[in-house]
Amino acid sequence: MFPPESARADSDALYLALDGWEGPLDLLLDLARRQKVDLRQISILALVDQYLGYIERAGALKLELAADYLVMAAWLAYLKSALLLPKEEQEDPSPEELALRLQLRLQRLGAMREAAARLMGRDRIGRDVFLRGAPEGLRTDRKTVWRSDMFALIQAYGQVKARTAPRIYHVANRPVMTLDSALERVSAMLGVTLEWMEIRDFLPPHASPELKRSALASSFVAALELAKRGTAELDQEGTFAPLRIRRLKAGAAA
Amino acid sequence: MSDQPGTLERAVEATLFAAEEPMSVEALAAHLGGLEPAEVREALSVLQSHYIARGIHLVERGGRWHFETAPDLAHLLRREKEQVRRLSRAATEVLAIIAYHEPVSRAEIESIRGVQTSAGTLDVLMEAGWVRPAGRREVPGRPVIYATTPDFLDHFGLESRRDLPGIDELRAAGLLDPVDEAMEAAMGGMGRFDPDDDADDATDADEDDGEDEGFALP
Amino acid sequence: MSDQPGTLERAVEATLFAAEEPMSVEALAAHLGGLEPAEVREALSVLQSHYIARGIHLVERGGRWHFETAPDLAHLLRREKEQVRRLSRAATEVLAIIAYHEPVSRAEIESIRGVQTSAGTLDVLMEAGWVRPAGRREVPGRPVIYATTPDFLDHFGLESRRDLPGIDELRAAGLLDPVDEAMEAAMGGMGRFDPDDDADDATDADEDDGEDEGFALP
Repeated sequence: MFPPESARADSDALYLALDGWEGPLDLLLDLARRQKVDLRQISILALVDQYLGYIERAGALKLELAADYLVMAAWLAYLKSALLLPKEEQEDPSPEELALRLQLRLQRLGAMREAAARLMGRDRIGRDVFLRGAPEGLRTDRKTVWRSDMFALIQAYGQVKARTAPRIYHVANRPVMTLDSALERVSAMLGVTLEWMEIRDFLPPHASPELKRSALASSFVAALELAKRGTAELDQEGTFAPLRIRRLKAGAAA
Repeated sequence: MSDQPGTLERAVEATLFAAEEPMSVEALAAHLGGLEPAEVREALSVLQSHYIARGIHLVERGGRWHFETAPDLAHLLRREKEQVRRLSRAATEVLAIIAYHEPVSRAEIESIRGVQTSAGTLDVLMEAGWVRPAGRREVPGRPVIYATTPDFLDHFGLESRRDLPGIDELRAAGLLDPVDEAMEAAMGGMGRFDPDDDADDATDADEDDGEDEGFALP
Repeated sequence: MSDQPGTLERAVEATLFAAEEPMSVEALAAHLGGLEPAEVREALSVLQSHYIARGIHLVERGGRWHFETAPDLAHLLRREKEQVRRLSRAATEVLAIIAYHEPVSRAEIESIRGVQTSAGTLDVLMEAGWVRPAGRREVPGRPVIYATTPDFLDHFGLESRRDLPGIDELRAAGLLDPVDEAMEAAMGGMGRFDPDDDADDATDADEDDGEDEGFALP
């Protein structure tokens, strides 16, 4: 494989470089590269032998080998024997397919390794090219521009004034019967008879509902007033029953 | 073209560009591998005249050289982004009160408005350049009093404050009609009820912050 | 000199000189007060050719523009202490795989490298700002996929991913396709797949010890 004098150096290199390999595929790629041919033309059998050779020597030097290196070694040993077997005894996938797959993987890893090297070799910022050491920097200050107009201004002022102006309240003129007129009316009607009368009978017959309500309230208060004066008496048979009223005979006790 | 830069010129150019601090002629000469200061000086002078018409200049300050933005382009470094916002309802009221009553103290503004005025409202008016502090009132506590500025007249298209419509004119225009206000209140969200208030609802909400909600019909 | 720079050219020059980050055409146009991107692009192109011979260059990286020192002056500018992060071999390879294959999942990276990727490796690349998670692959397990960033292009002086060294050749050779696909392609042409292919004998004989089972893809 290698001239004897370099074999010695190679095993040292292996010893020194074990940490450097990124797994068995990486080691295989490294070995394949030493065949100094295009990866497409590599001899898989030779590669297998080289790998197994390295692993053996590493074992002889009592180096701790990570399990995946040994797994790869076992697999390669199997691949080698399969490649050497007569074709008719081969299983599916064929060892040639396995070998091809390995070769394709090595090509891909090789391509990426090379790409990485070329990438790292580019003119890199901070190493080969430099940015401006002390840029002034760009700043964008936000500034608010306020907008308003005359109408908004005087409208606002008008509203302030309106809000705080002294207020005068007007109560709209509603149809009512005042207490005085109810008193007069009830007294007059009570004067006509001594019989009990319902308080509803005192209401003006053709009044609007609003006026009737007012008249009812006023007439009730007037009835109470007359009872208090001792000129009438009130009677109700039950809660919400019709309220009745009649004139007290003069001199009778309240 | 005669202006193909020389090697030393390019080297000085790149070095000053990348330098974190201005560099003296001696520092440049040393950095570039022990050149004669005179050579560096010459390269600097060629560079300086190359950049004289450009957007960046090569300048010497206190014996040290550096690149900087051309002075006439300094405005590009600090760009102002203008954002137009409509004055909030609360701020408009305060502004109107100041305009009609100036000079007024904050307490006076509040007593006229009938609601508390947040500090931010006056700040906004001062930021807008329409209101300025105009001394102090010589009463206990010596409160700051505020007045409008010439910018205020400008923005609102007024020759002078006398051009502001008087109370009678406001009344004639229906602007003092309490019915408006009652209706507005009925429609809810006093601060929002502004036919001109197009985009800035959010602003108003920020500014008013409940302030205007504080009053109701007594 | 006849090439008195135009106003826009000077403005773009000053802005990019002062900027702390590379700027896109759109960002420049906006910064300069809402110009048409086409105008800015034209100014950039004039500027770029102005600087081509100088000690600093105007370059586009991933759609963003900045000034940097001319690469041929690197030897003058390299500082005593290296400013560039030194990447491990693993990180370098992972970065290349992501750049050439993006977006890729971790499992895909591992299948190319034949080895597990330590968590730290991706972290280093993400911390450097060169790699970012770019969503998930919609396959069982929904693995995270990774891609490069504009900063990656910037750092390595690439205008776009198309400028990745050798990417066209790699793609043409199928070396960016997964092994399975390449297998299928190769098996499709099994007829030509002959371990005893005599074309290679001469080459192999040099290297190998006679036991030549070398086979090659046509």
